Amino acid sequence: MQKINRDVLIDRAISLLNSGQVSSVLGWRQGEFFYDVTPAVFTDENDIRENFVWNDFCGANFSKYLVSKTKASDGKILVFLKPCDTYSFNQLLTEHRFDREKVYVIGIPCEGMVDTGKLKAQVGDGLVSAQSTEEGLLVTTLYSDEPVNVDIKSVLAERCINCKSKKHVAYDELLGDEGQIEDSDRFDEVARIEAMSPDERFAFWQGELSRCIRCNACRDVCPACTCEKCVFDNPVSGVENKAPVNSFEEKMFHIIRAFHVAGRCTDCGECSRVCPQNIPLHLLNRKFIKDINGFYGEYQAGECVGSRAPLVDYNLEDLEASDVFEGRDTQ
Amino acid sequence: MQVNKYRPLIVAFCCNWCSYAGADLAGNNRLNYPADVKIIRVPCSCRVNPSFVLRAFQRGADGVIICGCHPGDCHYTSGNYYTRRRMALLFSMLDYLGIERERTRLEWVSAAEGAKFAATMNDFAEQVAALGENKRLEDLRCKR
Amino acid sequence: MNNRPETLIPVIGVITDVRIDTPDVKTFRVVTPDGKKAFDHKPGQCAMLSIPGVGEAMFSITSSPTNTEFMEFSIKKCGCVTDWLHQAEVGQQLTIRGPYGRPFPVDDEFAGKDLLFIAGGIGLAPLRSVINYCRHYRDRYGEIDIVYGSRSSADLVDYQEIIEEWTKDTGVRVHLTIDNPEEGWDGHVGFVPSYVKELSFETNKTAIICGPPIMIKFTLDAMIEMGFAKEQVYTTMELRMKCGVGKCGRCNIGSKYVCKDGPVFRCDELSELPDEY
Amino acid sequence: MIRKCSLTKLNDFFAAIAGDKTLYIPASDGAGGAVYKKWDSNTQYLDVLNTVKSPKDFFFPHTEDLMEFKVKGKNIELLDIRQESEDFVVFGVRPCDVKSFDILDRVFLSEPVDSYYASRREHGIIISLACSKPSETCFCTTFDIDPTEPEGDISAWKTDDALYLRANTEKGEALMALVEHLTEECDDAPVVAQKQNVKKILDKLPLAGLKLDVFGKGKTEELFDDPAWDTLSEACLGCGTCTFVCPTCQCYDIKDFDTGNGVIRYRCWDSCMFSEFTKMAHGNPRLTQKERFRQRFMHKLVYYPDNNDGLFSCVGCGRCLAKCPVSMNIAKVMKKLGGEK
Repeated sequence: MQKINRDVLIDRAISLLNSGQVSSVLGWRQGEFFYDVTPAVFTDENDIRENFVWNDFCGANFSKYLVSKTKASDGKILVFLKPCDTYSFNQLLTEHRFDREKVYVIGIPCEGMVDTGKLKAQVGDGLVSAQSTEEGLLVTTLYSDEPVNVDIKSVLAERCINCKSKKHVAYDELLGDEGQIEDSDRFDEVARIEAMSPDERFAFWQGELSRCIRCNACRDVCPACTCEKCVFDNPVSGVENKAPVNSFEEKMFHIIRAFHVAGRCTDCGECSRVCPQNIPLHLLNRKFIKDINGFYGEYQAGECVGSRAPLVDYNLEDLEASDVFEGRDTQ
Repeated sequence: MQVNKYRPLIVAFCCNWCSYAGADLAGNNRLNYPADVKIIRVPCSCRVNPSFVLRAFQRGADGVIICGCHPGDCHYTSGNYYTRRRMALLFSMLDYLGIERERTRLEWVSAAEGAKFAATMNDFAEQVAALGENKRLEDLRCKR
Repeated sequence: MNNRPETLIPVIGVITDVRIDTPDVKTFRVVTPDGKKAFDHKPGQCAMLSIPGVGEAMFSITSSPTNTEFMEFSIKKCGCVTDWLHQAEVGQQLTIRGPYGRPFPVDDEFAGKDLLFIAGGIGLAPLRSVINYCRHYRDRYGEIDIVYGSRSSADLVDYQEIIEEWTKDTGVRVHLTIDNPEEGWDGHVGFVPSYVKELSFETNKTAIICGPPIMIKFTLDAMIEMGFAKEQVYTTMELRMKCGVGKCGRCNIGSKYVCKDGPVFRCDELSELPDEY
Repeated sequence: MIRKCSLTKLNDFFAAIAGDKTLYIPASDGAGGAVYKKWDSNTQYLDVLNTVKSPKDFFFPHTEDLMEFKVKGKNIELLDIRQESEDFVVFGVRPCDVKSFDILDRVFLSEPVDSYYASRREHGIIISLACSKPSETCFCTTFDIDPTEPEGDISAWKTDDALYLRANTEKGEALMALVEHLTEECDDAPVVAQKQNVKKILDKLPLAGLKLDVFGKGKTEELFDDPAWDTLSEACLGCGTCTFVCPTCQCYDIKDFDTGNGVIRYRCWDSCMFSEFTKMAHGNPRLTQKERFRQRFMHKLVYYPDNNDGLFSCVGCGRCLAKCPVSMNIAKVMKKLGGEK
């Protein structure tokens, strides 16, 4: 259950809208079911009262929308950001992707978001309703006579289980309590893969990446992917392709995409959330983050505005490429 | 005489200001290095985008080596420092995906180091030859 | 399998002549390797030309169907495929498939009518096949007026043919115009839409317009003002295409596919479609 | 006439078919989803409602090579690499997906026939499977599809203990002969019972009342400039998820790949949601995501019906509802434009 109630958000949004401080509100719109919320721009008080939602299914990170929405709007935009979203927000500001003056940020605490896939795996298909309780969710389905009690921890998204920070690194106003940078086990899975033999690693990634359908959802949702024209869409780039023709193309796309955001990826986990094939794409990004931390010192993208990303920086004493594998002799 | 001995195809990206001249020097000094090494001249080692490395593998390379100026000697002051970080991360990522780490290398070779150039290429070619054909980053279409 | 017909599989063509028309337009003559015309077509139809490895693109066939020996394509240099074609030499092979699209109704609606052709720039390319078809069967049509404008005299496509052949035909009047005055040009100067108005044609003519979208728009406005009905005016469209047969799904305007329901549209048909072209 | 095969013999049933023809069945993709896999004795049948990707792949693959060229100097040699498809069987195709083949047929089998598609279609044998547990995302009934009465060469119903089979076509009859020793004649009471149960669920589905009134033939003018497109499309990322999981999306791109020793011309799925879908040298008629978003839904709900006697190009399988990264989908579009929300 989220600590802040939807009504608190709605009241703030409406009062800011009515006072003219903001001209629109970027928030989550109720869908057909309890879980399919859509990012939306609200400008109308009644619309907000009726359709604005804040619950355990509001996973979408709004930061990237600010790039296009601030361009399209003359007035200020109110945006609600969860702690992990604020990192993407800062990173986009660092890269001068939108005008900070046009945004009013309300930070909201987050208790983690539910992965609907996990929920379905647990209670079965045919989800009808879900009610948040102290410990979890009370879910009804088309095929169960009684509501099923679901432990929230068992259905949280991977990125929320391994939440790196509940601290807001950017806001104009904070609702509720400020959180802390968390001790997270987010690199454990990376370490587990590193510990495999090369053959196992190859088989693991071959299996995962071969499911890719090249829908580009990971790229299009990624707050770090804000190029006007992606190399993979550009016919003269030499690497343009829109089909997972074979295992090479699948690897090419995902390696290069992860590399392009290396050092700028805040580990918000949107790529894995949106992947229709459930490819654990965050494990590629986290590998880069882990390596960067290990090779060049701890660095968290988006922690502060204006920091220099590790790949556009260097030290005279940097590790040599040949020393990368030192101490890692799994062959 | 052994026929059809497997010969690896090696792509070497060489910086125009150092290792490319180093290769020249190796040639002038009649130093041998394998003919399987195909040199691509780049204005600076930092011109080598990670996608170039992958493209080389796609097009049939069995090993890719990037040669640049020694740290501190970059013609553009700092290009090779960026290369160092990029390639360290890229090589580590390729390894993470289960691609043999011996297929990639970054070396600093100056224009005066013809001997080092030849030795590096000999060593790298041998290392790659020991691995055999690149199967993990191949594009079967290019082998038709 | 190989006995199943497949429209996506082209035939090989050879460029047998390259004519430089303007600084950015060249006309290519294409035949099959054994010297024949690749296929028959009707005026206004298109063909897919491709260079393997570069890409495939749709071009209108500029030569008249009455030419049974070869096909010609007037091509402006503006993208990947056209850039490549512009550096191609005589003898270069390419692939060609077609013909695609609905042709101009030269044997039905046009028959017996006075025809007014209006073209701007490279817009003459698709009209040239109709004009030459009508000239060939001169007795089937009434008077023919051709208004053709371009940025400058150097940009007039097929200038030679216009001067040496078209103007000498009986009952064919050619009205040339260029956008800006230049030395040695004693013809009309001005944009096509206003020139059309100046010429104040009888409104019983059937008109065929092709050119840049903005020119078509203003010319059409001018003609409606002059008293033409949309039903009298034809134009030909162009959108991105991949298959040429209404399957790849990208050249639609509303529910019409330009590749198979067009490229020739009557303006009243066009105004029923959504404004997305 | 209905025959049944005990579920204890399901593997023998698969083996009998696979002994004669290549067989594909839904199996786990290892990540919580399902995928059609080629059957071998290790393949475990996965009883799921829908596979992540639709079975349109079997007839209209995600990518396929069309032809090859060898280029020498100014000369081009064209190689026709087409090969007649071999007979294959797809088991477990849901009623909505079976209907999607009809929608694809009208595109690919209309003149000029697409020989690549036609060959596979002629050699494919479909064993459909009626739905016993529809999901909340299902709305096939909106498009007059009966999820309890699937089409296909053989229709199948799966109960707790048996698979009930009915051949609908000659191809189906021939396949039934292959498994005759594993099946027995039976009455259809269990099937009828299952149908009744499912009908009850169908009435309870959240999207059961989805209406089509405002869509269909000749509705372009009413719908094209509807202001709702602005708000509907505002969250759209422009990715191709909906398109690529959709059983009826059929747009494709033709591209050339230079292998270094020849050129392969291949075809791959394309999406009208992609920014460069209609991009030309001189510009793009669909400049913003709104136009591209509108195109996809107008195509399914208006343009396709315009060209195909009112048939809609959506089968209500619910894949896009489940997979869209921003949860914007055809059901929401239909409700909004229908004035419901």
